[in-house]
Amino acid sequence: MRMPKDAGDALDDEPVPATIEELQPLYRQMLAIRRMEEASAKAYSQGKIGGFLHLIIGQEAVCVGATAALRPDDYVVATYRDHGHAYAKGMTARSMLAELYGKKTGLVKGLGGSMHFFSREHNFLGGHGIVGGHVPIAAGAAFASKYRGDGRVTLCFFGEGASTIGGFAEGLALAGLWKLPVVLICENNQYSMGTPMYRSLAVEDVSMRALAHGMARDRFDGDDVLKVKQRIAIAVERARETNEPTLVEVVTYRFRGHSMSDPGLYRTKEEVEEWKRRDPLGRARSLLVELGAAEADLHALEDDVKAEIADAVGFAESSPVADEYLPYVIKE
Amino acid sequence: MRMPKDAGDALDDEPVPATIEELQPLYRQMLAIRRMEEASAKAYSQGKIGGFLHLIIGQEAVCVGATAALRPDDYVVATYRDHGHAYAKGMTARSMLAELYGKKTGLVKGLGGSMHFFSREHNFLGGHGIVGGHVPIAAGAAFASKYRGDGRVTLCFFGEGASTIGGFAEGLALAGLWKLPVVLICENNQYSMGTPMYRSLAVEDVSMRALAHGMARDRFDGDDVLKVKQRIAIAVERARETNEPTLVEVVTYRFRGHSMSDPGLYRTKEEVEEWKRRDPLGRARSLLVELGAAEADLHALEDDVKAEIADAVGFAESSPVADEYLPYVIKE
Amino acid sequence: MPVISYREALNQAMVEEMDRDPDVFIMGEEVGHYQGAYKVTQGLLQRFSERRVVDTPIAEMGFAGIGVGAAMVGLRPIIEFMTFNFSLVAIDQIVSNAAKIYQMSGGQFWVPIVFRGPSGPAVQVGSQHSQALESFYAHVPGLKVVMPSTAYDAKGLLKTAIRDDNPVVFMEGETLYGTTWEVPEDEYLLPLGKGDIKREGSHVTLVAWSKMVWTCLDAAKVLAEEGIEAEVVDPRTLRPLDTPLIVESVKKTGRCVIVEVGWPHAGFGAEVAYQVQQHALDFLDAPIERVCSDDVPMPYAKNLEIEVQPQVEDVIAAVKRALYLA
Amino acid sequence: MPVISYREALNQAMVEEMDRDPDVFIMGEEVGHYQGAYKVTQGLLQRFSERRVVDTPIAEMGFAGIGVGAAMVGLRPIIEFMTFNFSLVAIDQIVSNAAKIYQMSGGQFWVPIVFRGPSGPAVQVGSQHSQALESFYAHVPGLKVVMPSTAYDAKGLLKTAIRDDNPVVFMEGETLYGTTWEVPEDEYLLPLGKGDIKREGSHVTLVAWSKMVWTCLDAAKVLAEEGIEAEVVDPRTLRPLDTPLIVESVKKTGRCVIVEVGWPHAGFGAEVAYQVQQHALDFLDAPIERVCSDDVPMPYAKNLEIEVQPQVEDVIAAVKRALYLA
Ligand SMILES: Cc1ncc(C[n+]2csc(CCOP(=O)(O)OP(=O)(O)O)c2C)c(N)n1
Ligand SMILES: Cc1ncc(C[n+]2csc(CCOP(=O)(O)OP(=O)(O)O)c2C)c(N)n1
Ligand SMILES: [Mg+2]
Ligand SMILES: [Mg+2]
Repeated sequence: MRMPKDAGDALDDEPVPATIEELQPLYRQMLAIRRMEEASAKAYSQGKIGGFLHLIIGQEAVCVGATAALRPDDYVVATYRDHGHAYAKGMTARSMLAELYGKKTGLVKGLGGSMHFFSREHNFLGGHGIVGGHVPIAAGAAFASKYRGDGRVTLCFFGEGASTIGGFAEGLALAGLWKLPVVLICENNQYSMGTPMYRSLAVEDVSMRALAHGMARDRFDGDDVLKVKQRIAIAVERARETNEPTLVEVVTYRFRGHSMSDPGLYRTKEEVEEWKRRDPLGRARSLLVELGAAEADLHALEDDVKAEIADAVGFAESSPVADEYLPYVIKE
Repeated sequence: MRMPKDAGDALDDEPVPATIEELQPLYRQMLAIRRMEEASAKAYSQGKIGGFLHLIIGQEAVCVGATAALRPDDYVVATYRDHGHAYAKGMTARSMLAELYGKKTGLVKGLGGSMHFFSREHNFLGGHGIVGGHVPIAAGAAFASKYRGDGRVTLCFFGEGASTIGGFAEGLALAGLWKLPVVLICENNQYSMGTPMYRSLAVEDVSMRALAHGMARDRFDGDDVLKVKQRIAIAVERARETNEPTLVEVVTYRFRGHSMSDPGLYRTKEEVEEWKRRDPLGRARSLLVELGAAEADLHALEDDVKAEIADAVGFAESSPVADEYLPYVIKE
Repeated sequence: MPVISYREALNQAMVEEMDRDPDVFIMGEEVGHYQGAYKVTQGLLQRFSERRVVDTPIAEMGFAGIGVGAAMVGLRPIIEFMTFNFSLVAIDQIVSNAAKIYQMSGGQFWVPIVFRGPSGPAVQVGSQHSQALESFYAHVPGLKVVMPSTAYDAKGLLKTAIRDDNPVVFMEGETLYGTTWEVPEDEYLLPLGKGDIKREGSHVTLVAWSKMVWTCLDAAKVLAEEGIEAEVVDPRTLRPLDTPLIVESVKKTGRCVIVEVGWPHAGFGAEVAYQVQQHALDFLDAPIERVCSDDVPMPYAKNLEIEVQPQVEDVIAAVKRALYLA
Repeated sequence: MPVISYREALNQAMVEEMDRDPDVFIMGEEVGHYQGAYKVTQGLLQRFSERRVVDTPIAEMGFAGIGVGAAMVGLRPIIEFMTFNFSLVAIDQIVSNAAKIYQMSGGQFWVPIVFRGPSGPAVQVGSQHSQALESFYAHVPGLKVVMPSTAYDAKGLLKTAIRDDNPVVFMEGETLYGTTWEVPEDEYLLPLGKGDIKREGSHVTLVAWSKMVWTCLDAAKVLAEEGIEAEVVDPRTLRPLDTPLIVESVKKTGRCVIVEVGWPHAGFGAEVAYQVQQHALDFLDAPIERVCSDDVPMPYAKNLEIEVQPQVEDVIAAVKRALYLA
């Protein structure tokens, strides 16, 4: 398994305080995301979903843990790999699957597809397709919060591959200079498409970028959903109380290819298997059992998730196709 | 005088070894640059030169000292504030003044003007007008040197204001990742146009950007021409021997406005006067005298410079106007 | 009616809109303490404080994107590019984000933002600083593109642009800042998408925007001395384009000369020509002529710079070609 | 003659030129170890090693600029954009640097570089990934812009582009990679600036490039059944444009329909229309028609995506309008 050069601190196993009450809903969210993505992968292979489909499977703890640290009025800005973030922020599996199917009932009326989930109701400022281009947008939402003093915080997610692009650098610099209440979360999943970190980064610790901007930083294991929640909460509070931004790097791994069209030949089966042993869902479930959760309760939860996703697939299948786009070009 | 927050190390007064032989030609270059720029300022106010004219007066030690550390086949890439760099790299005052006058005999045939000096003969890859846009170009020249193994080194100059733009960030990241033989020299002259450093940089030490890219860095007083030469020589040797890039920040000050159209109202007379006491020319001349240079020799040198610039002005004045541009759009 | 400069008109528009709506703010390089690189934002910092007049570092992509994000959540940013040449490092934010978010979000988020600044060649600033990029922005659905030629138009259109819920690319003429025009003291707004006849005439239609309107008016004066009455149509916005106004004029005159300061090939003038021939082919007594800068990067030398750009004589010559007088 | 795919043709062009000239190298995201996001660079890394097949981080502005710098000192870079949508973050390097350095340096430095990659809408990839930006690049003096429609053209033009001493923007059809055409085994080069008649006909001229050539050929087949013979003119390069070829065809047919996959307003088709009316007004029996995508960001849903883009029926309808049959 290839690890970041100084992953020691990042992959520490310091336990964080855990209760069933806190963990179980997070586990449920992660599971729903995974089942939803599995369902969409299936639909994709049946030709019912088209275009690019970037699955987050393996990384669920990051979006779920981080979003759990937010208030509903806080903003989230994500990449094209946005299903998990959207679900964690409150969007329904129905609306998302319908979107993937290109249906009128989709989250964005069938206009955006997998990469472009948005929800005004949930303060979800989008899934974005241009690598790094959304980081300034997140800084902008945070700028607005500071301008208004509304106490909101913005979370911005991006990959380690995005850390080399100018949009990220400029968003980071401005957030640092102006002290904007944003938490920049690098989901370091070891690869940008087929490129392993060591071919894209001279220093395999993205959080170090914070140093040159006088910005707080953190770096930790992203497969432990409670750890993510608790550490992101610190950054969120920092932003809320002092407007200070934080650059956070969470170390994780995607189990699937970059998108559905990527067979992922650039890594070995062993490597993938090794990381799967750190599966955030498995870890959370074991911990729940350890904490005394009843198997029956967990099964009930799992059945419930199954039903939710089956319902969502049915909804997507039976919804009418998208039927208009002209009204959504220029706002009158 | 406003100083960078941690300027201590930068503005140390550690003396560097000095001899008349080494210093005198550098003093001559600095003086010629200053006289040439004064002549161009005069011509500008007479309407003989148009457009933007960014003078480097006060910063002569940087371009002169740094370029002195090069071989003739090494490359230099500069900004719009490029007169000093061009002269130091070997271009004549005649060709430069004629260019400013928009004459056929100009360095680039009257097509580029003050901001766009280029010389193939001198491996001078241009003055560039888009802030930060030339940093990747410098990395590209260095890439070519590494590709060919030709042992050349590229110097790239830019301002501290450029350090927030994406072009710089990407050039830096790629140079660091691929270990390209380039020395990135930030001429920190305290201002980007009317913006003092504290309004553009969260951390007033641009060289810190190197840390996140595993790159060597240095930071020092840029008004001591010998120090510049000796410290840049270290970075140049590093690049030549190992291909390793260096990010260098030199602390300096421009005595004039950003360009001829900037009255510089954003800083006090006292501040400017304070910095003028560190005038690199004055310092070099005093040191020459201290080292035993004869006043008569210095006067002769100064007269010689005066004659050189007067001749160049005459040449520019009497040259025919630029007369063609069509052949220089597409190379046949 | 007071006569004020184009620069003051823009300044007044921003002051009035910032007074009216606390969500409007301006952001850009040197807009505050320096009072604007071209002094368009003079006095704004003093009036509205650093909160609403935001000096930025050199990071166009970053602050353009900050504007987009702030606009998505309800602010109304005015983003100043020191010149539109520098918008090229930020164009992705305009084209991929600002223009598309309303659509990508299925109408849930819109982006009420103005990107403004000087555009087109100034004087002897060389090829990297002398570009007329309007055809880029005019091409992109989701944007509106405004290019006022007079102080009056500048004020009324900028106020409307600031109130518009869509991203507006507002390109000012760098060499127009000092030009003056009558501007009423009472508040007024001008609609985007409506052109204006700057001079009536019956023999030939000149279509021009921004600075070239002035060149056309000068040419029209000379032509009038020879008995040729040119109608000067200023579309004022290039997207949406007031095609009917242009077409009606050409139907009347039967001749059309398009004058633009940019490069010819795939310039915006081509779109005007397409529309004219599409809607008025049978009325055309001569091919549509185009007067543009030469198809070259702008040289520095003064004499060459003049040679490259459309001059009054070039417009006159084109009119004569269109009238078969040459 | 062997029949190979457009993808293979491009691959052969690069292999041959890299074999021929050690200064040619390729750089871009996933061009090496991954064998190309669209497999156009398949096998190159194995053949030429990491020195000449350079995988980059995600930093288009950076590596495009590295290409420009390397080209200035004599290398001949091929810069692959994963798609041309991502060229927007690098466009300043192309427009402000690559296109202008020959001029700014008074002819001392030139920039022999190819920027290539897929362009135009693919299938259901949404608005940020479905843009046809050729009119941007075609506008800029100092650049050449190539948009081949067939494997044969792709190979011959790419080889020429790599040998050209100027920056060439080489836009490939993402949906053409799998299409096949006869390609000779012997080396050949095709000149930039020369168009090609893809089908002869006498009743109407269809002007189209890249993928739309295929749409036009399909439409021409249907039209032929109705006795309408369409001539399909493929300019192949948009800058320089083979205006004479287009004009001659329109002079023969008297009707012109331009078909492009991009947005209409200020699209490249407008330039074609300008040239046609300028040089053949008296030959036009009907207004020049244009068939484009709708003037909207591309929706994701399959049915809407088809609705938005020019289809064979749309071309047929436009031809009938031009023939006053509708
Ligand atoms: C500017 C730009 N360049 C290239 C791409 C193509 N692309 C999409 S995702 C991706 C890899 C991103 O990697 P990373 O940032 O690590 O995120 P991950 O996909 O691993 O979540 C690339 C190269 C793009 N969308 N935008
Ligand atoms: C992308 C871009 N934005 C803005 C400008 C306008 N501009 C020219 S120089 C300058 C200030 C640069 O400051 P710095 O980098 O510190 O260099 P200095 O002028 O002090 O040498 C600005 C904002 C530009 N040329 N390019
Ligand atoms: Mg990644
Ligand atoms: Mg500076």
